[in-house]
Amino acid sequence: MVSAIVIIAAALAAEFMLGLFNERWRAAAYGVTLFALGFMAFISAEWVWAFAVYDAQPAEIFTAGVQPPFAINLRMGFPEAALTLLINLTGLFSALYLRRALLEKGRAAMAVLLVFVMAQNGIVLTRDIFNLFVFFELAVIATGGLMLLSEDERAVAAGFKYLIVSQVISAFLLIGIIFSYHATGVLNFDLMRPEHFAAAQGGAIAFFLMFIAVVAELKPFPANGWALDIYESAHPAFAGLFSVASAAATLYAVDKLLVLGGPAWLPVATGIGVVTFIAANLLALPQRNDRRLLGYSSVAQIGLILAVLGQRDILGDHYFFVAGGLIAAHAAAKAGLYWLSGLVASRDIIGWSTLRGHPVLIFAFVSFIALLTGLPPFPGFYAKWELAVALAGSGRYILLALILIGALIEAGYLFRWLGYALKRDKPSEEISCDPSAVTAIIAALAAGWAFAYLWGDLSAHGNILHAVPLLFALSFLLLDWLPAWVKNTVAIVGMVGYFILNYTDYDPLRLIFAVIILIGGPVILLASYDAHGRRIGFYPSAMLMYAGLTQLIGATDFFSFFVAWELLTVGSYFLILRGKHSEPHALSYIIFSLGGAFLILTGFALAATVSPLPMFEALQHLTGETAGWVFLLLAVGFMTKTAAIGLHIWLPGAHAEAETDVSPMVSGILLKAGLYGLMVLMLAMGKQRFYGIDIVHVMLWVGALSALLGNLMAIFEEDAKRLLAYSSIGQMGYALFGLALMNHLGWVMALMFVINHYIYKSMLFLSAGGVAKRTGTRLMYKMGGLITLMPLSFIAVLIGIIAVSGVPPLSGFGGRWIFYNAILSAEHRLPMVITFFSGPIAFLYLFRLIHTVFLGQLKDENRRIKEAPFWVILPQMLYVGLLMAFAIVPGLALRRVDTYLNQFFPEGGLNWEGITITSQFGYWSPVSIMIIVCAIFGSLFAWLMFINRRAQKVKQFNIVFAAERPYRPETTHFAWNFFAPYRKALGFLVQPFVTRFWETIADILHTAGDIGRRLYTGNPQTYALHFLAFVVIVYFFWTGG
Amino acid sequence: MSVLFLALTVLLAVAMIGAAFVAILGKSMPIAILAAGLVSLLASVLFLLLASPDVAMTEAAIGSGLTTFLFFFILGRMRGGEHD
Amino acid sequence: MAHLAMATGFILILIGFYGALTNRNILRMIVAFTVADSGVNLVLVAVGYMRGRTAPILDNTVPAAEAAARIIDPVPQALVLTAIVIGVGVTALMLAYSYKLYEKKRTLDITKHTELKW
Amino acid sequence: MIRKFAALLILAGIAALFMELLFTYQPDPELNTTARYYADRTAADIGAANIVTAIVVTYRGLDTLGEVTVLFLAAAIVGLVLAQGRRKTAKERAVTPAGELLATGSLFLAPLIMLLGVYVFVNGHLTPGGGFQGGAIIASGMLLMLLADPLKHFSHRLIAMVEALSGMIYVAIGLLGIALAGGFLDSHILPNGELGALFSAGAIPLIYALIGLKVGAEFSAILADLSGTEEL
Repeated sequence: MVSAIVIIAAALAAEFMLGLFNERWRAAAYGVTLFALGFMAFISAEWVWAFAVYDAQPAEIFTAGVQPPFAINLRMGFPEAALTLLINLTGLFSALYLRRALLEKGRAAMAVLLVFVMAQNGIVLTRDIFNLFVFFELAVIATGGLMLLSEDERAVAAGFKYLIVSQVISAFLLIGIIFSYHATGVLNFDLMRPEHFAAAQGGAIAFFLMFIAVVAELKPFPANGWALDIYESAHPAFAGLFSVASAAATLYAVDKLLVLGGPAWLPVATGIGVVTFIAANLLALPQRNDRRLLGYSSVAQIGLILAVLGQRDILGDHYFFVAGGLIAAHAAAKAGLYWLSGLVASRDIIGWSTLRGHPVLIFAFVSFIALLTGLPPFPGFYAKWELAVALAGSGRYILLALILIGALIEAGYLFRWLGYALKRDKPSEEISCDPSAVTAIIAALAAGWAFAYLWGDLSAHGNILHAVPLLFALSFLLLDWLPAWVKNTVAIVGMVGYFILNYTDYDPLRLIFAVIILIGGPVILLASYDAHGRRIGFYPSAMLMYAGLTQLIGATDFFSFFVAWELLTVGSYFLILRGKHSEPHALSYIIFSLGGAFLILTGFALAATVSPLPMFEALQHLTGETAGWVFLLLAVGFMTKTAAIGLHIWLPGAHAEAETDVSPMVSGILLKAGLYGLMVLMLAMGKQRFYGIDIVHVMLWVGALSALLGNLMAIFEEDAKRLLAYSSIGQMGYALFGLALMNHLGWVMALMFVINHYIYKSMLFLSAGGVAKRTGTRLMYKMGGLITLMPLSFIAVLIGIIAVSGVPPLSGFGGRWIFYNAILSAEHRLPMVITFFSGPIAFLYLFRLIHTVFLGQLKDENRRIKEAPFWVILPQMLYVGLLMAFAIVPGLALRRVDTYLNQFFPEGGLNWEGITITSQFGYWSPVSIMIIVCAIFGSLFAWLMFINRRAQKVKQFNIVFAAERPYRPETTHFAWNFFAPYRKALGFLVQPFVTRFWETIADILHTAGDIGRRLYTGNPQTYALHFLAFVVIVYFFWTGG
Repeated sequence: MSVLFLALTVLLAVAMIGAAFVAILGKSMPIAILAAGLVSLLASVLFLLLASPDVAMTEAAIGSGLTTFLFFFILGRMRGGEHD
Repeated sequence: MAHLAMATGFILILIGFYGALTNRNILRMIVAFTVADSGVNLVLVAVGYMRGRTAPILDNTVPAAEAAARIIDPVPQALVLTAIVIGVGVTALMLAYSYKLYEKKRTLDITKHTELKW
Repeated sequence: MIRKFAALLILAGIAALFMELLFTYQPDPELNTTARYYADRTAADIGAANIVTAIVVTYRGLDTLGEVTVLFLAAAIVGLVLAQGRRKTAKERAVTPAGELLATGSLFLAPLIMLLGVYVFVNGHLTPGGGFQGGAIIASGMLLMLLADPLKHFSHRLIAMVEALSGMIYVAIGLLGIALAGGFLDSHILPNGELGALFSAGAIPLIYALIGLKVGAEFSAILADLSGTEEL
């Protein structure tokens, strides 16, 4: 193997050699540059290979033939090898990307690039603190020089600012080094010991200076204004290199220093890191410039990793796994994003929509965002998990909370950006598809996925990428060039096939969910046959969601449950985002979902540290205060997904704006994930008290209020799909209420709702979608009289509302019947009454679906419309059949669940005899009800036909206005604001308090970010002052604390 | 001997601080540059007293000599440019 | 004496920083930094100084055998040599940049070169 | 005004920090481990009379290589900065011709100065001074030539060649150290010789000469670039 010093020697030799080249032989000089970088990468790769495969020992490299500390030595161990490989490869691809700029500027620029990469290698490899200083200075100067590659005129000023600040920093570093030398008698990392610094007078402060100067190179808040200017104005290829290589090398230098300083310095690193992470993310919120946004994000990520370095005392064996995972994710993502920004002409983040139409680039963009936000299967996800477990296990809750808050803010602006790119109008400028740039981006993309696989393989929890459902979903990425109907068939066959192979493994509770997901999913997918073309991106997203759902019900440990939870969240996000106007709604969906996911992560982390058992048993064994916390965190997390009142504001928009076949998926199926989580949680943990408060009782109230308010909000809606969406909030409220009753019947009712809600909500969303598709609007007062034109849709809606409203004979009544039984056996009167009243309210809005849409007069503009497309009608008819069947034999599904629930709630079970079902309060005979109702209806109908047989059709002549044209014509429509009287009475209940609350929080964060960023005045003197103030503040904190 | 040394050191220190103030507060740029060069030069004398002849030589040749020239070159270029 | 030199060094650093942070003129900032650099070098050399010893050069008066008892610490001197050279490199670079900035806006006022911010 | 006040306030904090360093500082009574090793072993191991030189060139040779690279980098970047948007009118700029005295004087003096530079760096292992100081002196010789005739055709090409070759040989010598002696930049690839002689201390004189040439070339390049006499 080649000695590591050759990396440095090769770079130096190459850069000196460039001086021999005539200015005109630029191509040759460029070749030498690439060769040198490639050779450097090769040496690192060779070492990585040796460590990974042959378990090689770390190599010490002595210079001058003298032992350290008397001469400078280097070390090549596994971390060094990995980091130098990362640096050199990034350098190589940046050089490739920079081809045009380098050829234009000539050999001097190439030499500077080589020095930059070499210096970062040196920072990683050296074991001598003064040598570290030399390499730092080289890196600083080279950075200043590489700023000149930019086409941005302001880059010179940015480079100058950096030089100014680094002058101040290096003064501190030098003083720190010399006093450290004085205190310890050596300059060598391995021979300086924490004891030395502690023993010598002024030793601690010497270390402090050295430490703070190196940390300053990590751009900590607020001493980072210069870095942001560099990120914004540098050539994107260099900005990527700067973000990746400098960060990786400097972080490793900090790591080396932390070993010298001893454990007392770990909290300092953590504090600086976490403050930087949160502050930088906050300041990034109001950013519109893509590169500056990335700059803030880089600063934040590096802060996070610094905080992780400060946690090495608790991370133990996971230290390199976590820190390395974050570095790897940051590297692939930041390099990739900066490189992408080079292709985009506009500097406003909205301009990134120009990437649309380039599936590979969009996929790269999505992958990079996922890498940054730590979504599975990327390394950041594994790191997030291990970090959370370690933090929770050692009681560092506040730190964990801070990190998660920061991460949520970060997700906020990153997903906003993604939404812009995927949804905003495409600008006229096309992207510049420079082949060398695209090569570099694809390399970053490949690296990101390779890291994902690698970290999965290293993880103790198994590789996420080995899960069959996920692989099935990902395979649609490769199939995306096929026509939609082929992919649809593959999807349906795959899902049904998976069910057939696996259904025996599920217990009755899981089986219900499995049927809804894996059989119910394909039924909705039938509607997708209606789509034409390729429908790029639909199947990967949808299948990702289904994969997540499938893995969720199959998960038996915390980790895989959480993986599945995140997968289904991400998949459904992309699915929702596909709607025409769904960009803001998808954003609020993903933010609420990730917030909920973070609560779940915290809860799991708390529980996982207590017990190594599988999830269900571990939850069962929790006791005391921890149990209360875990229960609360998980319950709130899951209720975010079920859109319980207070956490519901994402739902109406997300469900209503989604595509016709997507709405039923996210409403009928996805919402069940939250219920499933709640069920597992409550089965395992039962009733938990949190500081004396009975959480389940609170949930009962939440359920009742969700039912009431969800339904109330629905009655005032004019938009058919929004109406249905609000109705979902109410329905989920019922289910939550049932679960929170914590008795047998309550649970049967909740499960009944799971099934019923899937069926009728899917059906109604499909009908509403079909109608909206034909009429071109979702506003109900613009419809009317469609019964003759769309009879099948009418039938579906009619059956649907009968089922929802819980009147006999359909299965909704069964739910209601069980509900009445359940509340009779429980003691909570008030929430019960509230829930009880929600029923009639539900009828009010459901009535409008029939009355306003299908009855009344036909609008002129709607005269020519046809029935909804066949493929949209087909599943609806299936549902009609299913509802009928379920109405007659509810025992089909419920009986086994009822038995299953006996082991948890032995009392109050139902009695299934023949065709009647008996509870302690009475009996229900679905078949006789059906017969009676049909008989009554049949005779009424016959009688009506009889007395109306001579009825004459009246010509339509509707005078709406006499002389004046009203300002808003719709106000004269009878169906507009149909429930105005009720609004007068109950309107105060549906004031958007909750929406306003969350909006205020968002506003406060934005404003804080906007004010905070004024800190960066653009004047290097201010930046230098920031650094000095940073030193003083940390110094006083450190001496005071 | 030692007293003389000390006195010389004090004198140098005072002179350096004085020159440093001139360098940052002085009205005219050339004088400021020269004052900074003087600080460097006096520092190199101090280095000699501190038994560091190598450093003294370097500081004199590079720190005070070359650097001052660099400043004047740039100043000259800017002056030349002003009339363009 | 080491203390005296060190104190002078620290004072020079502070003066230099103050000048660099408060003067709007770019050239003046760079001048101030060279003052601070001299201060840093002074501090470094002062740390290695030992009273009553000679320069770390072996000759007839300081034979190799007695060196350990006669010479001062050579390491800080070696470091300062490096620091001085690096310092002049950075100064040259800053000067070049300042010229470039001047060329663009015809002013050396640093507050006029702050388009990048926030 | 606020800025000055803030600067004063923050610098007062820094001053407090420095004061703590100053008042806790106690000079070592004896040489510490590292320094003692150098004092005891340099003469025998390296054969250089000037211990600082031994440290700079051999023990901490990697630093010095880095240092040379800093200057190389500075020269390259200064060239890049000033090359950007270089104005063509520079030639038309009024250049005050140097006085007769300076012109002839420099013709006579420059070679002497350069010779002095060479002397300084080849004796670096014996007396104070070395590659950097020598290089600076060489550069001042060039400076004199520049001053004498500002528009002199200043051969960038030659400077670049000298710089590149000396740099490459330097690295090559370093690598030879791995092959022939104990490690990168080990000066034992040549015999130590007799302490105090010109040709002693292994490869140190050679390395210092290369450093001198390289540093001289780099400084000259920077000076030439900044003075504005570069080829147009």
